[in-house]
Amino acid sequence: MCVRFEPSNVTEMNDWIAIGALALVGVLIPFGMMAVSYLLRPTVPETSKRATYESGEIPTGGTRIRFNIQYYMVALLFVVFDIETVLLFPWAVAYQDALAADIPLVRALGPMLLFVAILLVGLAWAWRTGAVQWARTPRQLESDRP
Amino acid sequence: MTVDVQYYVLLSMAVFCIGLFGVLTRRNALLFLMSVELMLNAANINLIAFAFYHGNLTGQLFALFTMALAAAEVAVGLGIILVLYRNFRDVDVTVPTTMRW
Amino acid sequence: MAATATGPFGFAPAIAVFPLVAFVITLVFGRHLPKKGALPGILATAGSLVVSVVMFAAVAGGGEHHTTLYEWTSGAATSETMVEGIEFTFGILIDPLSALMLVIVSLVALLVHVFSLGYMNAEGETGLRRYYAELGLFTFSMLAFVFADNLLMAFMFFELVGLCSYLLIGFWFRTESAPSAAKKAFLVTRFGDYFFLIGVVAIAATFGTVGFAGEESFVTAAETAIDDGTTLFGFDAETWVTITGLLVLGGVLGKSAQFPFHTWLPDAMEGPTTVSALIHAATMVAAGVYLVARMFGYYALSPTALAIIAFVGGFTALFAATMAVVKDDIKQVLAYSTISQYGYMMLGLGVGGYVAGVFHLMNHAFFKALLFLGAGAVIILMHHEQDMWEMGGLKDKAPVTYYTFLAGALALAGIVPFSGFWSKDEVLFDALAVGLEQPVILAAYAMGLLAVFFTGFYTFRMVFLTFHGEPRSAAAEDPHSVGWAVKVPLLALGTLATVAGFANLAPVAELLHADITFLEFWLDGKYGAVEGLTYHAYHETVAFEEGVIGSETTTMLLSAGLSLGLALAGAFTAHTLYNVPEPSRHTTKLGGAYRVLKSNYYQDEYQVWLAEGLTLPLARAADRFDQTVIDGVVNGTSTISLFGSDRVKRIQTGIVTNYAALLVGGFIGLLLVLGYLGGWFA
Amino acid sequence: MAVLELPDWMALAPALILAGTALVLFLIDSIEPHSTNRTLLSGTAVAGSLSSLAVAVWFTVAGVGATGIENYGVIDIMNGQFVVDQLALYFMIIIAVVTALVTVASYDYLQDHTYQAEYYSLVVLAATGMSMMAASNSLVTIFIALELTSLPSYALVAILKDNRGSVEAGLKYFLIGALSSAIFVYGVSLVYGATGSLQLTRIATVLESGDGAVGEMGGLLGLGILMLIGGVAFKTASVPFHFWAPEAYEGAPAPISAFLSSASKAAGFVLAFRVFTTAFPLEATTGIIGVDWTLVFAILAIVTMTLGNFAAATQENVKRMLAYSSIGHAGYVLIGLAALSADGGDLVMGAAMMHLLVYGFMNTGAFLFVGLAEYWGVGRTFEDYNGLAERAPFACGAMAVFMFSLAGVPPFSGFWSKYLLYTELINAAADNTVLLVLAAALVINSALSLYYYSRLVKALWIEEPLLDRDRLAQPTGLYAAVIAAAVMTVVLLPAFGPVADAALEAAAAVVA
Repeated sequence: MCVRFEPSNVTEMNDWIAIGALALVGVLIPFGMMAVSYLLRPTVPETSKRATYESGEIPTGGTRIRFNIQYYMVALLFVVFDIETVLLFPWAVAYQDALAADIPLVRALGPMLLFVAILLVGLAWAWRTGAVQWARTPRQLESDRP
Repeated sequence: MTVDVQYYVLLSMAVFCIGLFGVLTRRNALLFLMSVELMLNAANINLIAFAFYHGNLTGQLFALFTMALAAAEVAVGLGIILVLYRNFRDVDVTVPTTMRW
Repeated sequence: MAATATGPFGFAPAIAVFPLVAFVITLVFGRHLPKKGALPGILATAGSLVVSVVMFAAVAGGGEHHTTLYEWTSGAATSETMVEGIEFTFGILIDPLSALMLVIVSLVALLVHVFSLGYMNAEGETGLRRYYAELGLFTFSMLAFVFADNLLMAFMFFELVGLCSYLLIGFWFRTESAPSAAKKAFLVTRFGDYFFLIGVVAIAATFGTVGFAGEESFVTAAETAIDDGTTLFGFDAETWVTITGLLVLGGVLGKSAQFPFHTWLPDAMEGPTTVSALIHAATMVAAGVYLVARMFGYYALSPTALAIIAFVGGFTALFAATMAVVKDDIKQVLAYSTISQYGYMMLGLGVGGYVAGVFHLMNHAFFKALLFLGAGAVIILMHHEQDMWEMGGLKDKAPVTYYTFLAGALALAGIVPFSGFWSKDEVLFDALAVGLEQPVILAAYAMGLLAVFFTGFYTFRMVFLTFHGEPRSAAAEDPHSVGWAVKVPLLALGTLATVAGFANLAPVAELLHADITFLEFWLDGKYGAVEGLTYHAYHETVAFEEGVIGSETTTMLLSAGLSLGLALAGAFTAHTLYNVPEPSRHTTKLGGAYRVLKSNYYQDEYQVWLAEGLTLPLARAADRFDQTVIDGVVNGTSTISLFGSDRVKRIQTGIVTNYAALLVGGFIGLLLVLGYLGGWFA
Repeated sequence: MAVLELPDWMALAPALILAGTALVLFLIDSIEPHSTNRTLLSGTAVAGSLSSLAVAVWFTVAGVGATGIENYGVIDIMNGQFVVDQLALYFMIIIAVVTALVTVASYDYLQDHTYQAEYYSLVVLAATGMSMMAASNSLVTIFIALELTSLPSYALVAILKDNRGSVEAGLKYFLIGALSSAIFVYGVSLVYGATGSLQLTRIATVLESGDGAVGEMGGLLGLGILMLIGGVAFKTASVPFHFWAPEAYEGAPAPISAFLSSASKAAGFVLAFRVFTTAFPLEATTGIIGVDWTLVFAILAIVTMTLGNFAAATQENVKRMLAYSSIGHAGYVLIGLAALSADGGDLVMGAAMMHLLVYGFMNTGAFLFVGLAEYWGVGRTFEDYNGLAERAPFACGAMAVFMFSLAGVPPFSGFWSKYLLYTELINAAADNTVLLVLAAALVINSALSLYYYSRLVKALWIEEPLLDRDRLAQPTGLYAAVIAAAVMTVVLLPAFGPVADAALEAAAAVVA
């Protein structure tokens, strides 16, 4: 009997089999590890296991120190407003070409002005509602008190 | 020499799966969020690679939108995690189980 | 008004609408009206009568009317005869038959309303508002039934008629007997109507139409099917027509109180006598026979169905007449006579004597209404005593009542020249003619003929016991007086009972060769008719051979002589036995037969046994089956569902990481299924 | 004024009005921070949603999106990024109606709440997203609209900052939502990879012509489509992306539950209808990925309706029962997508759209009634609701209408829409076993649903109250919204024919 081995043509093979297999493996591995460790590990629940490790010293408190809430607020505002600038970027790239192609200024500039205006409304609102207020003066505290 | 597009896809798949792994195993809400961001960035890799492959800019533009929206999502997510901490004294996503079944 | 387009026929709906309006008015305002609502009823029925007469005149002038008023639903189902779609409508069909019946019904209803003034109002009854409202609804239902142009509409009003009679029979609902009589009437007729309903559905499913008249009617469709030799639901067309016809006949037998569904009618005497008059003469009971006449074209297609109708009719005529012989209550006698007379009508229709049947229906309506109203007058006279043995000698004290009652009795007994003679004779002649070729019909004829004797006997027994001889009680010594409201209807009906027979003097016409059989011309469409619904059309369809003894004239004379002779013989027997000053209870001499007759052939007993001895255990068994097996399955299903529910909701563990895992797991499951089916992994 | 005179972009007016309303609300709050002028804020939101509704109805009546000489045809905006047709307007109407009801009801529900302006502006922003989603015709705009819907929703669910249930609900909703949108975006990227385009009609053109390398990327495209389905399933709360729904609906303020379960679900479905009818023509797509994508929807529909109804059957908490019932109804509507492969599938889709409209009224009403109960503070379980009808017969009568309508009991409009769905499905299922199975599942699940819906009606009307109650307050806004929803549920009966025709026509126009 003659068996002919044909070298499998890699380019003809569906590339996405590999991708699918990878996806599968990528999911199976964590699940498998979780399953194996679940089966193997002895379960001895103990509070000290979950305690914070401080170089063998007895821990003196939680791992987290509370920051002032305003710290996060400002950070959040920064993230949001900072990232919005990525939307300015493609506009900036296309702006000169648009003007060169005799697109009216209103159509070239208008949408971006509108966009910025909306952002400004948001910023104004955040400002007015005190989101950017790092600390309050005693007078403000007084007026806030009902 | 350009890299074939399928390698980008492999890369993005890998990033996506890592993100998914994080989503499934991390109990810390912040890490959960980061894992999701990883998945979004996997999509961005795809988009940019394919934009290059197809020779149009649509994908790149969409990637920019994805980034902006991801940022917004993070902002909302962090806000929710803050109130979560205030109410449950923890950012472990498996702790709040008052509602089930 | 719609009258513009179709002439006087545009007013046709008003015939039924008048009593309906009266019903509503009486129901709402009756308490405040003078006479407690009698007036709206009288006005409405008078209006109906006027419009009916106009219709009658219009038909006489060569018109006919068939229109659809309202389509309330339609379906797209294809029937057995490949008719696409079916429409259920309310429509009006006015042809000679319905025009005649409309006049009869509205006339009797009017007279009953008037009589009620004397019978109910004058006697100080309570609940009159309810009485008149129900009477109005009753009249409305019957009139709408009469001009219905399709079987389903007929069925609906047929049921409404049944409901109204239930309400009216149970009018004195505080007594013990009235409600039970009402229930009995309702249940027995409903039992028959059950078959009727199945019949309607069967006809609708077979022919895709329920119309009575025209090209689109189920009658035409059935005729075509028989001609084409179509197979319907696995039967050949004629058999299927017989089956559906007999199913519808179930409703007819129930309503017209034919054997074996006749048991409710005597009990229905528990209602006010006026109601009995209406039920017996023009509405409830007449509805059954009218339905047969209405769809006669359908029955005509099936000799089997006709023979069954004829035989049941003949048997019932005799059967009921024998029972009437031994009754002591004047209304009971009349009740059995009604059953018997409707037997004649069925006999007449069953032998293809469409004219004879309708003729007798008309005459009977007049003389039976007369007799009942007369009996009502007697009851007033007797201070609400109904036992004939307590009466006697009323002849001189109440001449109007006596003579009108006598006219009715003569008509009922079939004494020449009163109306009953002519129609009964015609029925019997038709039966004889067919019977000479068909032994089954001959047997039916024989029974009908024999019943004539009993009819004559019990009729005059009743007359003699009531009016002749010496008064046998204090009430009979000093009768109550009756007013005009009683006398006027009696006189009107008395006249009609006497002369109505001249509408169709068939024997005379035969002898004199004169064209005086007006009713036959009428029903034959000589004046105006819907095509296909004529006596001739029917006569051609009916497959019976007719024979004669000697010549047709001889046969006719023989038949007439026989029936008249027997009637006179019956009357004479009654005369010898009861027309004496102090009649005695001869019936007791009958011995065992008397007990059987008195117990109505144990009909009630066997029906009660059927209900209690047979149906009840069956129902219990079914109930047990339901309780254990069916409920068990149902409860099991629900338990399993609820248990399943309890499991299913545990998926929702409350831990968001598990959700993410399940979500991804579910997604990968979908991916695998889709990938497997799409061959991505191959 | 004729529609014709307006510039094309004005066709998006229903969505733009909502966006403007949100900005106005922000401005009001900027001018007077922490305003508690509830009438002004709620009134602005209601006015905005009602004008959006009015414009959408006007456009529909004027014939925007309808073909024919006297009509305006489908309006294309920004090179096909948006499209305003009958489908879009139909869903804009649903969304605007639900938004109006919810904002009216919130007037009383939020009586003592600190963040009034934020609440209303977030609701209106989310509604803007939904409205835009109805008109989106490109995966870019769809994704933006999706996020514009989702992000305010997360915040709205968690807006009761001191209520652990609300926060937990917000967290779960957010986490599952973030995961789902990541999956969705990845799906978008794969579809883009396979076709080189994000605009729906161009995707369809590429698939049909088989240009470029698309034929070799079947697996990629298939995975992408499946991931898109995942995103849709999240928005519509369909299995297996439904896990957020029971908790989010239970924990959120009741008007928000109503909003999410009606409007947000409708938006999810318009997204599905749009994407799958426009971008992935069945034959071409099947040729490339080797499998019929309607099959996925068939599986999802069966599993979703079964899981939803089964889990609802033994719930003790009324709001949670409604949450699961809302999952069950998503299953019914998914049938509209599952049947697209059959002849007459467009009719099934139209029937599903009709069911969504009816569902919008009855489900919103039901959740708002729960809001009313929370306002009264009577408790959350079935027992707590016992005998409420004695104290509040009108509201409980309305609730009975909602329940029977949801269960599909004649003569309520819920019955007719479900019946329409069923008959169209049976008609389409002539030679398709999958659809017959779907029809059977629909019937079985409807029967089961009657059990738990009638259980609530029984509690309200028949059971004796556990404890004596004082007179219950009658908050104007909540009452008005509940009664309005009930009236609409009933009024839809006579109007059922024309509205159903409109839905069927809109569906046919998109599928054709």
